[in-house]
Amino acid sequence: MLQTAEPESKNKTKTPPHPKYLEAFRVMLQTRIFEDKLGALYRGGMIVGGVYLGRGQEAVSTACGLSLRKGDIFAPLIRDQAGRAAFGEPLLDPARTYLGSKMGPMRGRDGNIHRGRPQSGQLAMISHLGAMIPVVVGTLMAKRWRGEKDFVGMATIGEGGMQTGASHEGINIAAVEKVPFVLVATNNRFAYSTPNDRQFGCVDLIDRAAAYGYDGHTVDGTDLTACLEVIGNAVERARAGGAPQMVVANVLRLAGHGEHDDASYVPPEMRGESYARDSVKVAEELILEQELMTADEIRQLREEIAAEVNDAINTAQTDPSPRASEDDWRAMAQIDLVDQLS
Amino acid sequence: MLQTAEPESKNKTKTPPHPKYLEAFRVMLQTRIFEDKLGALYRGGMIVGGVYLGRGQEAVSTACGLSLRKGDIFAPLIRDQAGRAAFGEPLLDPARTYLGSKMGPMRGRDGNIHRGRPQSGQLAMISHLGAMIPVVVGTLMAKRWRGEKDFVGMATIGEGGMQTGASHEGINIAAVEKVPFVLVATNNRFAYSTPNDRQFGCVDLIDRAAAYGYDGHTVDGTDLTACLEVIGNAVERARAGGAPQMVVANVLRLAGHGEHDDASYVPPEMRGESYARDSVKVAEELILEQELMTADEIRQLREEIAAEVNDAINTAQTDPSPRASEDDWRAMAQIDLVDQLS
Amino acid sequence: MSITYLEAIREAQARLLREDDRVYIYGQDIAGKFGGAFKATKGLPEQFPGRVLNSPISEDAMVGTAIGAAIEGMRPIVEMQFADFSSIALNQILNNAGTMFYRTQIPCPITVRLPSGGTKGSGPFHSQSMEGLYAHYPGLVVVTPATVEDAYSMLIEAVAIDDPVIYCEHKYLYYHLKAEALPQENLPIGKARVVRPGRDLSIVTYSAMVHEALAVANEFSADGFEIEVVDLRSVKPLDTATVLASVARTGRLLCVGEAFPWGGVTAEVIARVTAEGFHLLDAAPQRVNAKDTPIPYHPNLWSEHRPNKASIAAKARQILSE
Amino acid sequence: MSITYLEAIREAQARLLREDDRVYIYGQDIAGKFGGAFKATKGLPEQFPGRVLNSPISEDAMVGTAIGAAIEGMRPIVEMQFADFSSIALNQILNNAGTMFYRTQIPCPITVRLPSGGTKGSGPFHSQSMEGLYAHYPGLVVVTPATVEDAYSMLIEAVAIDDPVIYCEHKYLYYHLKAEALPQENLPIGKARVVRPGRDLSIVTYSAMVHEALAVANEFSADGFEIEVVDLRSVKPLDTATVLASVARTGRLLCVGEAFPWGGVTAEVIARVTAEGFHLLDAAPQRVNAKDTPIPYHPNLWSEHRPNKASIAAKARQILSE
Ligand SMILES: Cc1ncc(C[n+]2csc(CCOP(=O)(O)OP(=O)(O)O)c2C)c(N)n1
Ligand SMILES: Cc1ncc(C[n+]2csc(CCOP(=O)(O)OP(=O)(O)O)c2C)c(N)n1
Ligand SMILES: [Mg+2]
Ligand SMILES: [Mg+2]
Repeated sequence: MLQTAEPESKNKTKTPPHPKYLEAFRVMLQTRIFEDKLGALYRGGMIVGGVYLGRGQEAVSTACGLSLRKGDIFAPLIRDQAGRAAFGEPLLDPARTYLGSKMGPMRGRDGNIHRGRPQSGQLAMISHLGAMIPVVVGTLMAKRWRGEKDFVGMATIGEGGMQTGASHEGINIAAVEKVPFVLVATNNRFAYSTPNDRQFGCVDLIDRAAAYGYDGHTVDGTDLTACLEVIGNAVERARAGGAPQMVVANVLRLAGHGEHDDASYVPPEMRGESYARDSVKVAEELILEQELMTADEIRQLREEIAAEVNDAINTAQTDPSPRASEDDWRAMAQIDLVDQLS
Repeated sequence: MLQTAEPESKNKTKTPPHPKYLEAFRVMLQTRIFEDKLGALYRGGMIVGGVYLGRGQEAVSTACGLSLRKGDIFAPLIRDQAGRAAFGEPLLDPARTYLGSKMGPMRGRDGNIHRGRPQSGQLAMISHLGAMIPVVVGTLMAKRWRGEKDFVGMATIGEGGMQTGASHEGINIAAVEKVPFVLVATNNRFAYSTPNDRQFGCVDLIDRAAAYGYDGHTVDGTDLTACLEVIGNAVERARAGGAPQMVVANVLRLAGHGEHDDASYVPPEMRGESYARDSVKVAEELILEQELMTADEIRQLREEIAAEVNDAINTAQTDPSPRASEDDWRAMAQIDLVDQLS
Repeated sequence: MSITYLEAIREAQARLLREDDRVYIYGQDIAGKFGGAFKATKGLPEQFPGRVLNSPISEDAMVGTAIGAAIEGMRPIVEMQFADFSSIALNQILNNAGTMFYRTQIPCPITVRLPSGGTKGSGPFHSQSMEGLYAHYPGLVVVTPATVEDAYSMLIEAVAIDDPVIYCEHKYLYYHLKAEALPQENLPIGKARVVRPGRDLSIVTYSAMVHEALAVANEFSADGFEIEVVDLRSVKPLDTATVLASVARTGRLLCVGEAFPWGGVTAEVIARVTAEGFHLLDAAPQRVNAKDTPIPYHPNLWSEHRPNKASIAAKARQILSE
Repeated sequence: MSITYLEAIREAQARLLREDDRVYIYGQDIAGKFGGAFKATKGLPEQFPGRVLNSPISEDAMVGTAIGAAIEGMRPIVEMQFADFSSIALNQILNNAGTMFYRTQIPCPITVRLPSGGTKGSGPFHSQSMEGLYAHYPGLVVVTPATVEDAYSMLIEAVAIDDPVIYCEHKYLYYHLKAEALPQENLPIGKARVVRPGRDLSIVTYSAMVHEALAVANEFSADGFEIEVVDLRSVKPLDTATVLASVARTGRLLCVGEAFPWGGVTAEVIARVTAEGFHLLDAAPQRVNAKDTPIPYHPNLWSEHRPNKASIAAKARQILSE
């Protein structure tokens, strides 16, 4: 449903700046509404564990998910609620995961952003940043061996995560294996509280593209059209058998690292920079300006989404919690290999 | 002595192409003679463990060692017999280490290329490639804190070692900490048996320089003058407070990975490439051609060095071996913290 | 005055920075006003400019730089954001720091702080207890303070030690423990402590589990059983003598640890006690560890995954009934 | 025909590649005519084009790609050049492969081959025995074949297993062991084997140390002591039942392992035996491990660092005299 929804409008006089623009806007709006709700639930003490939001990164992340299709591999990270949804994750998955339902994809065994459904191409990240990159590469090697065609794998990463050894090895090995891989790196100015100048020494992260033999692309992460175009284009180049692709998107994280964090380390003057714009607002303004939707239609859309979000949260809240007595406490797929510890 | 020896010659009519040219040539020649001897000893079953030679890399490595001075930090790697000697390591150190004397710097506890004297600025590498890079960075941070001036740290690495996560983290952190660091990466076409196309995806390793905010320099590693100039220049730029420096030297490894390896994986046509020239021979030819030394003087020099090498080997061979009963079997500096295992 | 475990760590670092100019602190998000994911360095960056530094997300290089600085005479403290991320630095810790003195006779006095152990809702990658991995390899001191006083004095001592120290601070204790004042003196690292005397059973444990064990001991006291609780304090070196002396008094041994159940501290303690004090034992020595799965995120699961009062009490009862 | 331990590994891989097109091998220098640092894949790249691939020097990514391929249904074998370098891949192994099934219910059938253990002149970074690190964490199978037959059949089985398997092959055994033929069938992974029956003492061991233990047992036989030798074969899962049955017969236990002495396999075995079979023991169970220092390079030192016939015999004598 998410993939097809496009509000009808009699007033729609212009064509959107990108064929997926309105579809993307819906995902962004849904993400914003859902994440606002998560934040509120967190402050209300209703969440198990932490909450990590993608505020400010909706355009980039949505473009990631919408540029992929079934059969592709997506390894989302911390700020990819939008990308996950765009790639097809039902809202119930994050709702259940955050609210500690035993019916979520991780069944209470893992939480928040660590959720995934590897069987559907959406990998379940481990926390160690960079570690998912080579995993994507491996899935693509396997697909190639199996003779699959026209597939792509994508991983997202932050500018901080780019400094891990795991990222380096993974980014390089994708180029060595010549797999159709796209890395979308979002420089949101901070890794937790650490600014760029304590994170890397290059002038711009895109200088890393040539270092690995990737095609490099930079994009204003607050501009949905640009994100859809640049990331979509990178995906299609990789799909067509080109070099691996690296996209660096520039934004400001418009939330704390997690909802426990007030982000007071962000210098106020940064808030005025163009990369600090709120991509959801920017998109909404463009939509109104170009008369792609009316204010009324947007309000209706918001209400529709809010209802969906509430449904998902309500379901998750009424789901049973996992119980220790019902868990099989088994880390092994093969039951005969479970170590019999006394 | 190594630092000052400059054979006198009545016939010397021209000035050498670099002030350190003849000094460097002596180091290269010594290295070649010493390493040939090591190879022979290895084949004779006289060596404890493996032997790893720097054949083909003498110019680069010598230039590394000669560009540094006392108070600098040097983290040599597998193919740096020449660089170690040029930085001041007495021949007895490798002789003793290879021959299993208990009087070598590692006293039998570690071998071959893993030797070092951290107290003199020559770090003792661990095997895990890339791991020494951040260690150099740390020494430089400490020197800066202590108020030392005009120092430089250098690490060497191969094109294979550049693909480790450890290298990446170390190279990046040097730029973040803005320390006077020089990385000399030698692309000798192979990492053990693995060629470049299975090692990295970029066009040229020097594309990594910009990725880390380093000044980048490429050098023909068979050309001693070029090596002395380029590496010397990089060291001086770092010393003067410039950005970290990355030098990529191109050569062919003219030996096996270790002496156990016949390097039959090297395609014969590669041997004809200009990067496959023997830098010692090239230097010798230039010296004769430019009449910096006569053939006779070079022969004399060879004999002088051969005597030094034999002395070192003889001493090492007559040294006592380590004995288990004399070892204190203590991994802790503090004796009170040794765990009392039964 | 009342001081938490976390504050003790901060105070120890403040004192170290104040009294020893070879000390600096390196880690992610520890600088500026932020002062660390857990605020263990809060206020220190301002007080000691240039000596509390943010690092990139590069655990391996963080420890690598500390090793280099230590070679040059510094006394670095490295803060891992979570113990779990030290897996990235494990090679530098085991193979570089741990082998340095043996190979070169140059000491490597680094202290690596690992915010360890489980807390509610933290999941598989923010809850690990890694002391067993580090203690297995030669060349390292591995400490596991269980009290505010130990958190303080063992950190001061760790930095003074000429060897690499893995300092496992328990996140659950950060706010849960309070003391009236910081200690003037304390047992040295390498000495275990009998935190509760008893005569019927020795529970040997460390870190957060000391408090679970004490709670169980108090419960059992009502039934007339006096359980002795030994806090190992450092798991390497391990104070076998104090453990043996306790087992000599009680004749019964239960080892409790929060780490995974295969190997690790509890197995090591039992192997030592049975090797050297076999005839002191009147019953089979037993262990309680975490379960043999990743650490689950949901509190309902987590609270059963880790050892808890119920599982410790059950094992204690079993041993006492033998 | 006579087949070495190394050839058995090569033959197992050849058969796996032949019979299962989900299998491929990934590692440093294993492709082309070269066939690996130890030649464990020699000839296979030509026989199975495109399925034996050279990787960059990126152990972490090597395992990462294997995990990805396994998710997509492949059965990757990763060759580490030396076990020691798997420290770089440890995070992927422990935290990604080891947690995958528990977290997602998707199996992660990768096999990581670790050329392990000491050989003459190999030094601190080419000699390690890392089974204890991997077995400590949940989610992994850790095997340690001691014979040519086990090297073969356990590798075949490892690749068939739906869980990640750490296959510790001992470098010292590569050329030292020979068998007449490859086995048609064998004990499954998870079962230990009594390799020499006895009645006076059980030596429980694994990998290369099985052969040292056997040599000691033969020596003692001349003096009238019959030592039973148990080869664990897999250290996780660990076959406690077979060990207990042996101790029930002999009443005495010595555990021998080549790894570092703190924790690890030998401590785990003793903790299990004393927990479940305390009353079977007539004497204190003992261990012989390597010394608590990095593994020295010089053969004079190395041969005393590892357990050897003399140190095993001395401990055996001590136990037998109790
Ligand atoms: C290897 C590793 N070290 C530390 C952490 C803890 N950590 C989680 S998110 C984060 C900051 C990430 O910054 P960045 O990559 O820029 O992504 P952003 O949060 O800005 O989207 C840190 C340090 C981690 N997850 N992995
Ligand atoms: C992390 C790690 N993995 C594997 C090895 C084993 N190894 C030692 S040298 C070598 C090849 C190194 O190639 P390169 O870096 O190009 O240096 P070169 O030998 O060509 O000088 C390998 C794979 C190692 N030392 N460290
Ligand atoms: Mg960021
Ligand atoms: Mg090379």
